[in-house]
Amino acid sequence: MFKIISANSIRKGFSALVVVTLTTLLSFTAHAADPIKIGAVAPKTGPLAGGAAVTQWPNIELWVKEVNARGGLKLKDGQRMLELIEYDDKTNPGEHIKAVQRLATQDKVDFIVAPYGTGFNIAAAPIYAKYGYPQIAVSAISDKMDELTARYPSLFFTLGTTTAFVNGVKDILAGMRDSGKIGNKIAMVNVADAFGIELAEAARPIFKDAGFDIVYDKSYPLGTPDLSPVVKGAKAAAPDAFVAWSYPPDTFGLTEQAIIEDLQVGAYYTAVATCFPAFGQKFGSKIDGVFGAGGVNPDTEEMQAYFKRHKEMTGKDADYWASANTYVSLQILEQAIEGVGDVDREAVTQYIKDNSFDTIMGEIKFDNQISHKFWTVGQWQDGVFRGVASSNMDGVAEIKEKSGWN
Amino acid sequence: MKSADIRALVTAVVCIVLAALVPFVFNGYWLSIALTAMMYIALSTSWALFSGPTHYISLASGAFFGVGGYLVATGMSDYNQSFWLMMFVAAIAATVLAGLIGLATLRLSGVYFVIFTLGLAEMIRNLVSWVQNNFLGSRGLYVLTDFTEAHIYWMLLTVASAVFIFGWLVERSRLGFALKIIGNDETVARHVGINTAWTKVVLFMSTGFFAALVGAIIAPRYSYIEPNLVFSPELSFLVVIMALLGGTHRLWGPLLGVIPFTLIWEAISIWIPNFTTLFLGIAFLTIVYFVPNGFVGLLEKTRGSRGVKAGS
Amino acid sequence: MNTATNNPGLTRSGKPAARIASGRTLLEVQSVSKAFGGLLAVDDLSFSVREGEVLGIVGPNGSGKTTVMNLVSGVFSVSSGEIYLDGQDLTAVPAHKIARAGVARTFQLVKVLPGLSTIDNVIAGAVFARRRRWGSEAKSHARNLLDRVGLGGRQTQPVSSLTYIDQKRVELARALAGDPQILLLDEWLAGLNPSELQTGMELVQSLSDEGRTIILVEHVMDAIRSLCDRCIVVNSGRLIAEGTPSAVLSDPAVIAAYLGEEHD
Amino acid sequence: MDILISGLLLGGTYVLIALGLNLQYGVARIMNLANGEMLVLGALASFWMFVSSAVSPLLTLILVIPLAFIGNWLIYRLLLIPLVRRARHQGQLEVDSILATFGMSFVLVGIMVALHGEYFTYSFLARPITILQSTVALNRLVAFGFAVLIGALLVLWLNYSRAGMAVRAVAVDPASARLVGINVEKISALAFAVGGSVAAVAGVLISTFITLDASVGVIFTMKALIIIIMGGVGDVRGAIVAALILGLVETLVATLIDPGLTLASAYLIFLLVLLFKPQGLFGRAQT
Repeated sequence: MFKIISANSIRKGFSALVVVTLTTLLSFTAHAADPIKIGAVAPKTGPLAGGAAVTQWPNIELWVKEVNARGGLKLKDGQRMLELIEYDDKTNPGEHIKAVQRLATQDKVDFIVAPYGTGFNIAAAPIYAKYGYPQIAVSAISDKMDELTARYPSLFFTLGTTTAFVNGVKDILAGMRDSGKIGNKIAMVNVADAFGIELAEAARPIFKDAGFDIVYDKSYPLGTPDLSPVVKGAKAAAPDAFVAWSYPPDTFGLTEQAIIEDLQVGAYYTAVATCFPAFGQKFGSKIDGVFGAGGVNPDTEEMQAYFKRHKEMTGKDADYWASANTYVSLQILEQAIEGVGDVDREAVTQYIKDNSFDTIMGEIKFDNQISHKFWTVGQWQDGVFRGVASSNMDGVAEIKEKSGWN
Repeated sequence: MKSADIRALVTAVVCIVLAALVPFVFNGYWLSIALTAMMYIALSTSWALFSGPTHYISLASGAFFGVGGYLVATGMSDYNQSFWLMMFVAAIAATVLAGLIGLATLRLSGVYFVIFTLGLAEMIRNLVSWVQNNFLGSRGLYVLTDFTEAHIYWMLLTVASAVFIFGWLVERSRLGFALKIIGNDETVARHVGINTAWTKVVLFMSTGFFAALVGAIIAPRYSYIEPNLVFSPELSFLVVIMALLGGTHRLWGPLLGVIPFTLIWEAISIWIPNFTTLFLGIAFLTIVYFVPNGFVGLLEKTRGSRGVKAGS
Repeated sequence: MNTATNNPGLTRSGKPAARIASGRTLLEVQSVSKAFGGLLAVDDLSFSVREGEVLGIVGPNGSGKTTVMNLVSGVFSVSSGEIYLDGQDLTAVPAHKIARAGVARTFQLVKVLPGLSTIDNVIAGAVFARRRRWGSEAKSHARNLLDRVGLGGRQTQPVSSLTYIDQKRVELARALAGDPQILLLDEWLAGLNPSELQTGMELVQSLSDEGRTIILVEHVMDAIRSLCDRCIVVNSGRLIAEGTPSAVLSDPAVIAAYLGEEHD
Repeated sequence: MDILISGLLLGGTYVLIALGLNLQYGVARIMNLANGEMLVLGALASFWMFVSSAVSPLLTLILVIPLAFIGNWLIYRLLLIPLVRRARHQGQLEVDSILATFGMSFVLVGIMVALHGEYFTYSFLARPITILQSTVALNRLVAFGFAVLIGALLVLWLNYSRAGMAVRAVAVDPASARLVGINVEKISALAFAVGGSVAAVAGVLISTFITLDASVGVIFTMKALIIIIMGGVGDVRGAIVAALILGLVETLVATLIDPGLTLASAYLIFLLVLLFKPQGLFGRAQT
């Protein structure tokens, strides 16, 4: 008897739950006096969560707090505060799409912060386009930008193409070679996932055309626990430069192994997460001279102020690359909304296309929805990760020679 | 055909027609929930066709799903093939793959099978990534089509309906009867003349086929395929859990698991976006502890107890 | 009934000895050995069974009787030696093919299919074995067999609710359902009370009367004496005696083998 | 030589990963899918102590071992015993424990994400050290040392103590163990708790040389399952040997063939072992 009762009560409880869900879902309606609703979907769990926790979420938090601290966005009919609605996409494209649908059709948010990660930006692009949300993609690099922007009229790219990235690295290495600092032998490794395969594939002909000899070219699976064979293999090939198209956990792992193995190369490059503050904290002075993807010019007043505010408001350090870009994308959105003076998404999208924006990274404007102003390579120099190669950025730092792993 | 069969058939047709109308009534968010549910209905039901009677817990759904998505992506992106051709190729490839895996592993006892299939998605992901990296090369796997969510939903509905029809046919066939016997006692099954290995392999191949189809259909929705995301161990678990939550000894059991699970999942994602995983876990444990025999079990128990009451 | 009822109406005593003696050899077991690790469970064993014959296999516990059954029905493959059924080589053939060739068996510890109804348990034996039936044909066949073993009218009952002997009857009906050429009964009479034993023996007797070929592994010596045409005695996996039940059971070697063991 | 040493060190890591689950699954019969999360939790504790108060991971161990023991003991007593009791047969317990521990793994991931959503990375003993002309990281060597120590302690405990004997008896056959007067539930709880603390210890040690995050546990669970199946369920020596073999093969493939094939090769050996020795390298033949 007890069992039957409990089964029934569970059933009742469950149907109650469903009813509550439905009513909650249906009860949102927008009022004119409401704050501007900003939606954000990015991973809080899953493989990309670690990166999003550094680059994406703190900047959203920072931006919303800042705007609200100064009384909201200035629109034609007065100031309006921001209200943030955030969802975890669990690093699952299906979940992401569902959450964006929910933001668009249920929460009826006014704007959505672009997703975190290349795959997610592309997966969500059709929905952004369908509902006309401007999507200022930050953490996405692709060689199909032209095709994608033609397809999705509200999609903007800010971080550069795969080829630009590889060219950045190539230029640095070629410059070092031509000035006699390194020879022409490159050891190249990549993580065998979409990102790494794409970059390695792009890099092979570019490096060869630049007269480099790729003496070691291997991939390793995502989640490899021991990267010492990779570093040992690269070392055995006696390269002058080491280039790794790597993801966060292995960026750390490769560098640790390189230090252990005392990999002596004139240029050492790891891709994503080299710019993370945690990278600097972990390795301290040992990584002086290490190259990585991205970069900033930390000397400008705006950047310094940004770093300070980031630390104060979120309790975390900004990274030395995409954090600033993410913040910039929000600044662009903010200026476009204020420029239009309304939450009219179509007008805002058009405004972004037509205008230039004054950001912490200087003036940004879009050419066919693509910004050509971004950092490609940075280098750790005395505890700061400085941009040393870029597309149209000011304040490119001089390359510092790397002297071992001390 | 018995009257009960006819009634079931009519119910099924009505359900399918109603389901097909969903995109006309709901758009956007509810459609994307329906789409997710439809995907899991197809996956969990085909999973239960094999695992229900045989009690082999297969965690291979993620692997076959991944094969589907990955082949469609690489075919369309790197070789300019049509979506339809690649969908077909993917389904066949996954079926063959399931056959090989089945032949190799279905002789093993249950636990080994569970663990092997758990790692299968990882192994295939590693292998295809390696092949792609070293021999094929890729500048990103894009699946750019003009399909809308409604199109994808209808395709999934077609697959799900096919799974139900297949399941219904199997249940009435010698194959289904053989499976039932195997599930009861494999030794007896062999001694009444059932080729147990073959029977299990055939059914396992069907789960591979359907999971790859679903993966292929979902690929255009993802637009950009990362091996890391399509070969998802989490998907394998969710398929199992939804099926078990519903109940695996009825064809429509998994359906009863998928729908509430999707709704609970959604509710938690909305209410507690910062602690989704934590509360999903708690919801999960609640189900395991309080609904041990799945919703079908719960339903049959209530119905049974009512019957007893009426009789007394 | 479309079972092979060669000589309906003939009682056991009426079964012509000449027919058995002249019956062709159905099962031929030639120098079969089976080793488990270092243990030789069956050691160079040879025997044959003629069509229509009831052969008893006796021997003390652990002597390898059940192993012989398992070798014939394909649970294990032989370590060496050959097995032929009606001239067909069954050595190294998987169990389901042996079943399809016409070897049906019951199990020492009764094995029913607990999730199926009583009649489905019997149908299970009819669908995949030597003579295959499906649908209504299988159903009526199974119903007849249930009547035959004395379970008429209990078809829809869950098999798990049946008593031990009734489960044994179901198992027997299942074994018969595929029209086997040869029936292996592994201690089918064990664990029955005296009246059940009587019923059971009558049932086996009637099967024999139909002309069925049966191998009987049994501890119940009364059953051996009254049911078997011929007996082989195994001890430690070796054949130690062969002949009529009465001759064999009075063989000094056999008595020695059983010494210290209770022979009921 | 390089391969041998790197391979052994990696194998040592795998020993750490697998031993905990081996006890939990082999003895308590719980296929604990939250085992990897327990490991990551240990890593998080170590990271947190190191970064916030500069406490050496080796000191953190002293704190982690008893906490993990108590935590896992409670999990077994409160959450798993009901499942064990209601299971009518081994198969059902397997299904239930897969479901329940999968739920637990979600809960643990959720808690860890809330505590620290970023990568757990810090530098501890990341110094090169040369043994037999091969350069290795000191932190890996320390972890290897602990793997040897833990393995040895477990083998000694299982073979030479009363409790260990009971644990082995339960691992072989819970029903018979009950008949000879062993309190199976108590022993299972003990094994589960010891297994859990071994996993947490593994996490502390592994975090000194592998960068982890809150969601990464399932990878460790998977590796551990492969190893214990390869070694033979419930057999500590088997798990150790299988872990070392796996480490050696992965390093061998990574060095001589292609690092891209390491994980695939690990699966291949696993498959081969399953096909040719389904009871595992050291498993008892099943009858």
